[in-house]
This record gives sequence, structure tokens and C-alpha cells, in this order.
Amino acid sequence: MEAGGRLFKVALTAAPGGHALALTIDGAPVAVDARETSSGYSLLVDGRVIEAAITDGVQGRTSGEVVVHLPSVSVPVAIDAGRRRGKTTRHADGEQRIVAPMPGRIVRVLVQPGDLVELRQPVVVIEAMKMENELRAPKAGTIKEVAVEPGAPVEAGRLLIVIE
Amino acid sequence: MEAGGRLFKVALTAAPGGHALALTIDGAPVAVDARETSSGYSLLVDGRVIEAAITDGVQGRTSGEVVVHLPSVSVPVAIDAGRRRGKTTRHADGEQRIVAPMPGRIVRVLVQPGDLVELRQPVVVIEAMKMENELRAPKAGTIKEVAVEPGAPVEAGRLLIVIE
Amino acid sequence: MKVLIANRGEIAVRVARACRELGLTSVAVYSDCDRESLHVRAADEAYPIGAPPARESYLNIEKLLDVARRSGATLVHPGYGFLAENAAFADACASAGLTFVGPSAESIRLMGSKTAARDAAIAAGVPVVPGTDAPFEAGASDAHILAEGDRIGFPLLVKAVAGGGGKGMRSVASRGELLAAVRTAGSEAASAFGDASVFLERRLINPRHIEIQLMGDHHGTVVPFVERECSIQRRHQKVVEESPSTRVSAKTRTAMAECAASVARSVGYANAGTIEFLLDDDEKFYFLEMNTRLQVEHPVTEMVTGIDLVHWQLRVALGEKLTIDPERALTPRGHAIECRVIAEDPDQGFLPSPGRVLGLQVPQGPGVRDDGGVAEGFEIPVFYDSLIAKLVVWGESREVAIQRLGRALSEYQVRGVRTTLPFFRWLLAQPEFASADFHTAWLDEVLASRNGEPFAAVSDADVRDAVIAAAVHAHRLASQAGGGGAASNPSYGTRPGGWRHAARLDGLR
Amino acid sequence: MKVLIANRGEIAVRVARACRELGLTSVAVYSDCDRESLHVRAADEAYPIGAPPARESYLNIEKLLDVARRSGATLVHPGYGFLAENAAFADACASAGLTFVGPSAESIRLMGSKTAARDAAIAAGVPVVPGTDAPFEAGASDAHILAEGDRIGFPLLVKAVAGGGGKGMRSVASRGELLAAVRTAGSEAASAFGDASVFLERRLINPRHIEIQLMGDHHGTVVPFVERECSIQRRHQKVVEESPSTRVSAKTRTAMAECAASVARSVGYANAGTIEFLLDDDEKFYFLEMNTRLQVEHPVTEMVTGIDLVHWQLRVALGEKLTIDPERALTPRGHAIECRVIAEDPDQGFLPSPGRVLGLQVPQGPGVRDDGGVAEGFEIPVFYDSLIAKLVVWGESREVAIQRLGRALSEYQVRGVRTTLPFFRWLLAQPEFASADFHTAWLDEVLASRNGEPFAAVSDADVRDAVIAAAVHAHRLASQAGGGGAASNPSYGTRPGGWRHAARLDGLR
Repeated sequence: MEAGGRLFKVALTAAPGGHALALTIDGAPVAVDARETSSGYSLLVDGRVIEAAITDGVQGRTSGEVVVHLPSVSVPVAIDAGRRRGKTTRHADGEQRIVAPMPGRIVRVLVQPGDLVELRQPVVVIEAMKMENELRAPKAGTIKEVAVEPGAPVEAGRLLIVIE
Repeated sequence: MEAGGRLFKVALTAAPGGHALALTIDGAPVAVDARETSSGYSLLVDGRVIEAAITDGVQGRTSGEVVVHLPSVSVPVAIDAGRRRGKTTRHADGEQRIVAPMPGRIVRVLVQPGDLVELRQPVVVIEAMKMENELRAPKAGTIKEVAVEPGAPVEAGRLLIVIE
Repeated sequence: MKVLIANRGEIAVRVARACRELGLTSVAVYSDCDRESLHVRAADEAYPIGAPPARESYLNIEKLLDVARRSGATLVHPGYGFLAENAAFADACASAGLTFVGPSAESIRLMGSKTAARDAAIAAGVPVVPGTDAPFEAGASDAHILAEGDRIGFPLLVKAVAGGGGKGMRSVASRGELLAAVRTAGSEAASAFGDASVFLERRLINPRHIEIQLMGDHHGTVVPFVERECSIQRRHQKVVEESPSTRVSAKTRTAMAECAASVARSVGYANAGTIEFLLDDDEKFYFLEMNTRLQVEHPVTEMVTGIDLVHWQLRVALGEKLTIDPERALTPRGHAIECRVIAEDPDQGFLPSPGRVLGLQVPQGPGVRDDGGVAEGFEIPVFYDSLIAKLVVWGESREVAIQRLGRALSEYQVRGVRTTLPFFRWLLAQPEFASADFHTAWLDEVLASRNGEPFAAVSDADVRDAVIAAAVHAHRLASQAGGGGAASNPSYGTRPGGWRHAARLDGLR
Repeated sequence: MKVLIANRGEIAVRVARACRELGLTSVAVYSDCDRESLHVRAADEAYPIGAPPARESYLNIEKLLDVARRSGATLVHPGYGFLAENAAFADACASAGLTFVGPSAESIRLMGSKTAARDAAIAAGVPVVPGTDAPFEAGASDAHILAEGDRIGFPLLVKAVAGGGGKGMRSVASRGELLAAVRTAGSEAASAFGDASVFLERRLINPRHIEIQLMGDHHGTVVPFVERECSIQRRHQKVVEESPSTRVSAKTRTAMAECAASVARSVGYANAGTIEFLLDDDEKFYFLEMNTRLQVEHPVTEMVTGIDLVHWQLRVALGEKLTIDPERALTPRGHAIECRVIAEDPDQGFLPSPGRVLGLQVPQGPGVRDDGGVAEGFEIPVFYDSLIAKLVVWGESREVAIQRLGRALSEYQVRGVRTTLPFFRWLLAQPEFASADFHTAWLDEVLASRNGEPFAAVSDADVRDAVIAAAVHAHRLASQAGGGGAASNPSYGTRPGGWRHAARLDGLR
């Protein structure tokens, strides 16, 4: 499994029945009392209460990524990360694609192909839900492609910019 | 359909797509805008808001009885009453079976076979959840059978008394 | 710092919330049928304590102390019920070096005896209901019993010294019934409490049950609060509580509060407690008993005074001085009403209705507080009381509180088990409730006279609406069964919610 | 009597609840994307009013009046936003014989002009921020503009007469920037409000935004309330509001309240309104503007005064006399804090995050009020503001309110869309928030200095817990796929909840 930027080797070593499960995480044993709830699981590990709701991740339907909602933080987990690894389009060190996070209208494009951009530099302004919102570069790099023009309406997920 | 002690003849006359449904109830047309919610349906009928949650009725799993939960009342509805009619064990005018509504212990049996009982006359006292509870006759009649003895532990649904 | 919560259900959730607010770690315990209970899921830690019957789990002192040791808890909050008024438990906590969040074992012991508590009240100069000065000796003669009855006058009540919740209590209308009542009350008390002693008390005509909340610290301060009105009872069990009482004038309030505080001070009382009084038509009040714990109905006091009683319980237990403004504690702001939402079927004589809560819709918005103990999907066990939640509303006036209660009840829905919600909707429509014209026997009298009519009257319009909903549902199932994409209704089945619902129905068929 | 609620989302739900409490029938309206919105489901009746864009539905006066006619509504509550401060709508309601639940069209018109409102304040003897007495003429010369700027002094603000929400506003640090700022603000105002006029106002250094709630009736009574502290703003949008303000002394409170009431009285103001002030470090205050409607943040006032503002809006509209005790309205009891839970991703610069709410868990228990507008399963539309709910907490003191807010936020969960909840958890930990040491620019400054760090820090322990949960989930799916009765784990799959959950996952794959 992959979570928080690293891989975990998880194995189920015993499920003796009832609600007790024995896991190993990176070789270390973990005993879990697991119950299903209306939204996910109620877990007990060494007396500690872990309430975890589960929803499908962004890529969940096809790739087995789920989001685990702990009471105050949500953590995406790729359940079968080993198998999927080669397929992901996210390479922190390679090409990065900026897509429209919601339907809206492009107000301004702040970069051109070939521009050098810094981490978190604004690259596109999109208007949605009555507000203008800046989209920023998720990494430093060079603009490889600008796929939209100002004034264009865009759907959620539409490719806007490619940085490499 | 059967609800509130009477039969309704319900037909779907049109489902033109979207959320609009046209029904007839006992021949009278009803236009419904129906949306599913997390617990049932949100309906609009002539501008009136009807919020209806649905759970399976007591005999729901096998016979199609559901309980429709309106905001302040819950109404059991037998969806395919015509077909099921002959099978029901509930005859207001015939034999009536009193079963344990919950697991518990029989404290007292207040009637014997052959006794005449009035409507709502106490017939059995069952102890459960730290309290003694009287079960009353759902109809006036004659005790046909007493199926338990004082002191006996009983499961929910266990037959206790038959009145005819 | 960790707090072991030696209880379950809504009160354990309530205490866990207070712990989180005060930066304390909460430790829950659970019996085998309670692992999925909300009180476990709301805590920071949780440990099993045995089989479902309370004596094997929530009443098992050794197991509780063991969890305290294991978890490193240093405080123990007993909630109400179970071991909350058990002096041996308070002693055992002290011996184990744990801080019991409640009064001393001595206070519990003293006030747990109805006659000793009565004596303490008399000693503090507080009026008591005329009665026998001491319980009858084991072999008390019929003549002695009859003479005492004559002295007190009829009607009267026979009460068990160790009694509570109406057990070991008999109402005696006339002299001829007295001896039999003393005997049956005694044997009932013996089997329920292991103590057969009973005493006599005059029965007031249609009194009100009014109680005064107290909070004491370990530095000699005792603060009394504005009264709670708890006269709406079914078989001696409170059903609705409110604050303030419409029948208590400011003058009587002050007098009752002073009496309550002086009883508490006279026994060196610390932490939360409540003194119950009966109030007659002339606004004369009589000490009834003291409860040495937090009450179920404490939220109504919190809502009209703005003082968090559970916070103070924990702070007092940690040695803090009470800094509550006594004036504020005694001055109600607006009006609060609590309804106990219980898994009982009011249409079956309030028969318990355990089972799985399939759906739960809790009211929100202004002036509504829900202290719940059950989450959707939970199977309400048969082993404990079946309180699902306490719905508490607040309004500027009693009238607004009642309007708000009506609104909140219209939003409240529990599916899968029967509850007292329809009963409360009915109660709200009773003129005696609107005018606060009731006494401790009122509800039982009204219920008896209703003769089993259903509480939720289903109108023809309701039935019709239900039939429409069922028809939509049947159509939905049919489209689903037909492949999920019936051409006649292409929009159904395209939503995750739709799929989920349909899938569930399939799963259950 | 029926009330048409010409709004959507949480405020429409809030008004529907008040209607139910007062025995009024609520009539909702909905655009094509809002049929399943909670405000429809919470109403007694509901009618469609057109396509999702607001100008085709919620801003379409003709359609709204048509629904009023069709449903037989006689009152119209506009909520906030949309047509709430639209004088033409108030006029149209009056012409149609409907009672507008708000001030007169004249009041809306007068106070909607920033300069006219400013003149009214000056006439009522209320201090205003030094500025130009009138907006610039269309062809005002550069020399005139510069001379006015010099007279007022720098830094200053260029503001649109018709402005609101930060639009048409420019901050000018020095003389050299003035002319360009006047021009861009003017053209922005022209396109946003159809009115290019702008004026100048001195910019106070690190002021607080403090506002006074008012309620007026049709019999000449105006009651001012204890202040709200709304200085925590992001880009001129309020994010957190509280009452009272730690920086307002009782003396200043009285003075501000008197000023606010005299402005309102001078224009014959009826119904709910709010006068906004800036407060400087010397506790000097300056009239800013008047909002002629119910504010988003009205609940904090309700929680510290116990007065239901929406009830009073409806009662006043029906001609009732205000019977609010002025002393009580001005005396805060305890402390209330409101957080706007919005579907925005704080980690993406508060980018809107529309989408379907897959799961919603709302905090309950003492001192917590949730005014929500969204139910589980609802698809938050992109067409309107994305407020999911207002979480309001109350505590005996600001300190307790903050503790309670922390607890409530720990219980709050919205799944499926990003929300501002992580931002509020972060805010709670800021020392400036705990000490109330902030001003209107504070949040923007802190956010700028954070440089995009995530608000919810995910610890290694969190990641590990998530991996454990995901492993359990994977096992659950595998047992399910293997026939629902894997021998290794016979207890899974026996519960309806289990089936449902698994079925849903299957359905989504």
C-alpha cells in the first residue's frame, strides 16, 4: 500500500473469526478489532479507538485508491500500490498536468510555453462559483504546453497546463 | 397495495424520463416528482413536499412489506398486497397470535385456554430490559392456546398465546 | 490525564465530550454487546469488560479498576445508574488511588438511606413529608404499624429504605390496606435491594416533583441551582423534565435552594448532587431524597444557567474551587425542556423495543441540543435501559420552548425500532402540558384514560402519501431489477446514492 | 399563513425552521439543480423557478412572485444575498400585495448607497471614517482627485458607491497610485454593479470590523444588540464571527449601540439590519455601512442574547410590536463563535470544491448549534456560494467556547468535497486567535506568510492508522468477493450494515 508518500508492506496473518484481525505492517504485528459502521470502520488497536470512514479516491474506481477519513485528517491510500505503480500519471519529478478542478471559465492565462515557473507560482485564473481562483504550479519547471485560452469555458478535469 | 387497513389500486401510467412519474391511485391521477435520498425519497406532489424514508417491514424480506416513514408517522405498506393476501397470518377477525416482542423471561401467564378475554386485557407479563411488561390482547376473543410457562426464557418472535 | 468513564450510552458520550473539551483523555469500557456503541466510538481509548449482563461488566468493580490500571486513568467518572451511587465503588476507587468524580463514599452511604437522608434534612431544618421517624423493626407488631399509620394519616405511602425507581413502594388509600402493603413492599424491597426495611410517609395530594441541582467543591462551597420540574412521570419514571417550574415563585426558589444547600453543607457534600422535593398546591415543599450523582436531566439546568455541570464535576474532582456566581446559578434564563427518546413502543404500553437502528435523523438548528448515545446501525441491546438520546430544547419563554420542541420533534426520526417520539408529539398537544397544569400522577391518569388509542394518529392523507412513496419505491425496484437502465426512466440509477440504496435492497431480499 | 422563502441553502432552512416554530407554512423555491437541496426537503411546499444561473431563478422577481401567487403565500422572506437588498424586489412584493420580511424599499435604497448611508450617519451625529463627501463626478479632473486624496491623507481606500464584498475597492498606499486605482475601481464597479461612481476613504491601520445588530418594528421602536466581532476575514470575506468582542468595553458597546440605533431611527428603519463599524486601537469607532438584511452571522447574536432574530423578523413583519428587553439585547451572556463550513479547499488557496457530499457527520451535544444547508448525498452546485453549514458554539467564556469549538470540529466530518474544516482546526491553534489579537488584515497576512503549507498536518501515526483501516477494508472487500462467507472470517457479512457497505463498493467499482 502507498500512503503519505511511502510504501507499506501489509499482510493479513490471521483472521481467526469474529472481529479480530492480525496484520503485519512492514513486518511488525498489529492486532485489530474491526467493526463495520454505517460509514466505514470502528477499529481498536491496543485500546486506541480509530474511527475511519472510507470513500473512493480520485482514481478509486479503476485503481483501488481510497480515502481514509480519520476524525481530523483524510489520507489517500493506494490499496494495491505495487501492482499499479507503473500506471500512475503523477510523477513528482517528471511531467505534471494541471487540470481544471471544477467547471468554470478561464479568466487569464499567466504563462506561455517555455516559461520557467517556480513552485506555487500562479499560472491560470479560473472563475467559478462567483469567484476568481488562481491555480498555482504544483512544482517548479518549464511550461511545456498551454491547452486553453482566456474566456474559454472548461469542464472539471479539462487539461489546462503541462509543466515539465 | 395495502395500507392503513385498506387496499389501494396503484398503477404507473407514465415515466417519461427524468424524475417525473405519473401514477393513478384508485383511478385518480397523481403527478410525482421523485428523488432518491440517502434514506428513501423526496417527493413533490402538487407542490407539497413529502419526505419518505423506507425500511423493510416486519414481513418485508419475503413478502414485500415496507414501512414508509413520513416525518411524524410510520405507515406499513404491503406493496403487492393482491398477490400476498391469502398468505398473511393476520386476520383481525380470525385467529390472532401473540408473540414475544423481544427476548426476555415470562414472569406470569394471566390466562388459560378457554378464557374469554377483552380487547387490551393483559394476558402475559414478560420481563426484559430490567422491566416487567404486560402484553395485552389485540382483540377480544377466546384463548385457544397458551404456548409458554412462567419462568421460561423466550426469544423474540416466540409464540406465546393464540386468541380466536 | 485520563478519565475512565465507568458507564455506557449517552451519558458516557456526554462525559467523553466534556473530557475532550477540557483536554482530558477519555477511556471507555464496553461489554461484549457494546463494542459498536457510540460511547466507545466517541472515546479516545476503549477496553472490554465482559459479558453483557451488567453484573458481569458495568457493575463489576474489579474489571473497571483493572481497566483504570491498564490504561493509566487517574480519574473515574461513574455517570448515572450502574455504580454511580455505590459507596463500595467510591471506596474501591480511593483505595486504588483513583479520583472518583462524585461525592465521598460517606456522602453516598448516608444519603443512600432514605431514613438517614430524612434525618439529615430534619437536622438541617428542612421540612420533610410527615412520616415514621425510623423504619419498622423486623418484627414490628401490627398494632404498632397501624398506630403509626393513624398518626401520619391516610392516604400514605409505604417506602423501602433502600428504594428507588418506584420499587418497594406502595400507595395506601385507607387503614384497611396498610398491613398488607407493608408486607408486600418489604418482600419486594428484600428481593430488589437485599434490605426489607420500610417506613411510612404521608401521601400528598397531586404534588409536584421539583428538584434542586447542587454543586459542591472540596473547599466548603456548595452552590444550589434553579429548580427542575420533573412531575411528568410514568410509573414513577421521569419522562419529561423542564426548568424552571411554572409553579415555583422566586421566593420559593430561594427557599428551596437554601434548604437544599444546607442539607448538602451539613454532610460536607462535594461534586454534583440533587435534592428532590415534593411541592403541594400551597407552594409548600417537603424534602424527599437526595441523589448523589449527576442526573439524567442535568442538561435542562445547563441550558437555563449556561453552566456546564460535567465540566464542573471534573474540575471539582481535580481540586478546583467553585467559581460559579450563585446569583447566576439561581436565575433561569429562558426555558428548557428535555424529552427522553427511548426505544419503547408507546402504543404497546411502552414495551421495550430493542433492535437495530436502521436510520437516525437528529434535529439541528437554533435552540436544539441532542445528547445521543446511539449511532445509525447500532443494535440496541436488551440488557440495559433503552435510552437513545435526550432531546433538549431551549426558548426565550416556555411558549417558545414548546414551539421549538414541536419543530424539533418534526425533524426527529428513528427507523428500525419503536421510540417514545410519537408519545412526545402527542404530549405536546395536551392542554395540560401547554398550561403546565400537571402533577406526579397526571400522566399515569391520562394514559389510563386513553385506553390504548395509538399516539400517532395516521390520517388518510398520511396513508395516501405512504402509498405514493411505496409506489415510487416499487417502480424503483422494478427498474433496478430490469437491468438498472430501464428505458422508461433513464435518470434513475446514475447516482451513487441510487446505486447504494438499490444495492441495499437487493442485499436484503 | 404561508411564507415564501426567496432563497436557498442554509438560510432557507433556517427560515423554514422558524416558520414551523411559529405555525407558519413555509414555501421553498428551487432552481433546476436544487431540487434535492435540504432547503426544499425542509419546507412544507416547494416550486421550481428555472435554470441554475441565479438570474434565471433566485434573482428572477417575476418567477418568485408567480410562486407566491400560486402557493397563496402572503409573506416573502428574502434571506441574505440574492434579492435581500434589492429595493425593486421589495417594491414588487408590495405592489403584489405581499409582505416583505425586511425593511422598506426606501430604507434599502437609501442604505444601499454607501455615500447616502454615510450622509445619514453624519446627519445622525455618528462618526464616519474621514473621506470624500460625495462620489467623484463622471469627468472629475486628475487635479481634483489628487487634491481630495491629499486632504484625506494616505494610505486610503478607493470604494465603489454601489460596492460590496471587496469588489470595486482598491487600497492606495501613496499619492502616486491614486489615479490608476480610481480608474480601475471605477471600471470594476461599472461592470459589477452597473455604477462606476467611487469615493475615497481614509484607510485605518489594522482596524477591527465590529458590527451592531438592530431590530426595528413598525411602531417606531429600534433595539440595538451586543456587537459582533468579524475581523477575521479572507479577502474581505468574513470567515469567523464571534460575540462579544474582547476589544469592546461596556462603555464603547453602549456608545456604538446608541449610534447604530440613531442611524436606524433617523431613516425609520424596520426589521433586522446591521451597522458595520471599524474600531481602531484607541477604541474609537467609525460608521462603515449598513446591511439592510439578516446577516449570515446572526446566530452568534442569538446565542449570547437568547433572542431569536428570525422569529422577530417574521413577527415584526406581521405588525407586532417589539417587546425585546433592550438591556438584555445589549448584555452578552457567555461567548459564541461561528465558523463558516464552506466547500472550498484551503490547501488550494480556498478554491471552490463543488461535488457530491458522500458523507456528513455533524457535531452534537452541549453548546453546539449547526445551521446546515446540505444533506448527505447532495451535489453542491457550482452556481452559488458553497456554504455547507454554519457551526456555532457557545461557552460560558471565550475560553470555554474555544474548547468546545475544538471538540465540535473533532466530531465534524464532510466526505466527498473539500471543506474549510481543516483551516478552522488550524486557526484554533493560532496564538493570535486564542488571545483575540487580530484585525481585518491579520488573516490575509498570516495566510500569505504560510506559503501554502497544508492546513491538516498528517502525522506518521495518522498515516499508519489509515493504512490499518485500508488493510481492513481490503480484507473486507476480498472476503466479500470470495462469496460473502469466507471461512476465515465468518462474522463479516452477517449484518445489514455490512451488506450495504459492501454492496455500495461493488456498485461503484
